[in-house]
Amino acid sequence: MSQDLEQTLEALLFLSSEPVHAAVFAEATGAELHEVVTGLERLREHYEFERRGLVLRELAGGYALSTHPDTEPAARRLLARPRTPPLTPAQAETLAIVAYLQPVSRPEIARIRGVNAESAASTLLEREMIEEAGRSQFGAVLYRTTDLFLKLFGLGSLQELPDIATFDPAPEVEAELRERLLRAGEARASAIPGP
Amino acid sequence: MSQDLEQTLEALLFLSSEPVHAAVFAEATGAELHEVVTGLERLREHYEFERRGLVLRELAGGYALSTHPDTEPAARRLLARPRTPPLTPAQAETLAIVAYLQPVSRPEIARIRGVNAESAASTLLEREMIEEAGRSQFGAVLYRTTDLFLKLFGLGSLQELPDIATFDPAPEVEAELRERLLRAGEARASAIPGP
Amino acid sequence: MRTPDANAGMRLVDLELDLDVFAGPFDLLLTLILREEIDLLEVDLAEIVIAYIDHLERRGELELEAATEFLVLIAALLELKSRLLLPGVEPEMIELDPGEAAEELLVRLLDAHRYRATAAYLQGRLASQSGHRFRSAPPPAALRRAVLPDATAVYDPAMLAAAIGGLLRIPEPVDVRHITVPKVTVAERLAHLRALLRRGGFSFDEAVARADRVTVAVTLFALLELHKRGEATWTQDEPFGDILIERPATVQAGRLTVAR
Repeated sequence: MSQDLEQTLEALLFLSSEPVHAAVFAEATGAELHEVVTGLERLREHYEFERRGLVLRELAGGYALSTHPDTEPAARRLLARPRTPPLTPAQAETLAIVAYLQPVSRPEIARIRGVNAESAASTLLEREMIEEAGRSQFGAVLYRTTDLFLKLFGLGSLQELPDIATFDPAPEVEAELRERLLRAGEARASAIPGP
Repeated sequence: MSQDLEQTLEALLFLSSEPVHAAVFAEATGAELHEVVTGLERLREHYEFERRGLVLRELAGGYALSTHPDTEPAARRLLARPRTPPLTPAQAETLAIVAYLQPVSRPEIARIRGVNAESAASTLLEREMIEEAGRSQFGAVLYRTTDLFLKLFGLGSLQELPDIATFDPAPEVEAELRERLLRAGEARASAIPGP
Repeated sequence: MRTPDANAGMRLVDLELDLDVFAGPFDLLLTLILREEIDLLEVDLAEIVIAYIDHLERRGELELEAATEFLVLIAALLELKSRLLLPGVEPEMIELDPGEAAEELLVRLLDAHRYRATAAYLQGRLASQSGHRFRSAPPPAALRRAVLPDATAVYDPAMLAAAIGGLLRIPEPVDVRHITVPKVTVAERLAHLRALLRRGGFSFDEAVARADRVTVAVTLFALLELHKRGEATWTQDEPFGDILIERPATVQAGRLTVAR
């Protein structure tokens, strides 16, 4: 029975292009949830210990199969394209703000970035990394990240994102910014002018 | 090396939606053709002897992975559940036009709605509420509703579709439903200021 | 990680300005503004932007980090200035002392830095995932076919009749008769207001009695023009109340003293 369950789970994972919840597998297989979770765990170990070309991963709240990164060069030659084009700095910044502040409006993104976020947000929408999430009280469209975002970034949930404090500017950077804001004038006045 | 090749072949098979020739795998992996053939054979045996959920099959066009027949009942339960999220206004309109006018062509649906029906029709096709029903004399694909449509709406037959008189804003007009829908659609299209 | 000299972000100090109210490096101007030694209202921010663009052109390269920082700073200045230009809207913001203004700019800069670092993390994370590919082939059609006996009635047929009813409705023809080409000009309204002023004070409502919305808007524009030229002054006792317009009580060397 348990070999059968593992076999069935492997087939179901193969057929699903999106991450699937363990509960959905339980419903489809008629097995108990805990049996499914155990079966998935044994499948994960099988791929890992037998050095298979596939990896079982927990993404966006569900389970999905992907290829092993070691096989990437051959996959690239076979499919003749990189899997996910990289993000431009503007797109990455916009995505970072949405990921951490969601739901967040476009004007708010622009305020934080100091520049317009129009084109970056459109591209992220088109690539389905972010989506609309209603409107703010002032009528501005709000954005949040999608499950595809979690999938592409290898995240099980948003909780797996590092604490935003991790990215706080180092104390010396903050001190330097403060310095520049308030004392640059004096510093220049006493220093030798010129670039 | 050969474990690596088997691993890579498994990943490439996983990524391919169509059967792939051994020669194509040889090119992508940089291995010799006979090594690839041997690798594929060992992969086939692995799936068979270890009673995995996948099967490697040699078809006319090459090699392809598929799921084991034993897993089919579970796969059906997973994939064949009717998806019945609430219909969007565009989907409801498109479905209503098909239901009352069938068979009806896509351009005709677009004329009546005053806007493109592409995406709504695709969704309805995918959810198997409508299906193709031959072609019009001008070569446009015609649509009709399916048995699943009747089931999902709790209808015994198309004769049980509700009488539109209750929702008809102008019941005194005696004309063919199709003509009147087209006339209203044209009126709507001309009321929208052009670009 | 950053030292006060020799890095890309610091190149902003190279931006030498020659403005009407100030000549010298950009960051000195910033400091003087924040200390209220120079009135932000007197600074033409557009000139600074043009100077910066010239500066970039001379350098022949766009340093992204420096450019972003410049944009953050200039945006913050613009926002401060626009608040100053709208007295009464947010009185507490006008009270912003130099320390607070600097603090606000600092918070902006720190946020910008923080999300730039987060962006770098996400880019790295995406790159590290690029070796993981997912199967995108649709499952075989045979397995997907919905099983009729499993289907239950979930939709209300009335929805279909309602949709058809909506499609049968012929829309009202759009009435465009009320749209007329506005013919009123600022010059005309200026003449009108000046005529009223010659008779003494008047109320804005009186000046635009029975006028259409476009005329009201153009009249307000003309009034702003009169105010700018020092020909008129106004009082408004409460928000949305009537505006009383008068000639300035005294005009001294082109400077305006508001009559109360």
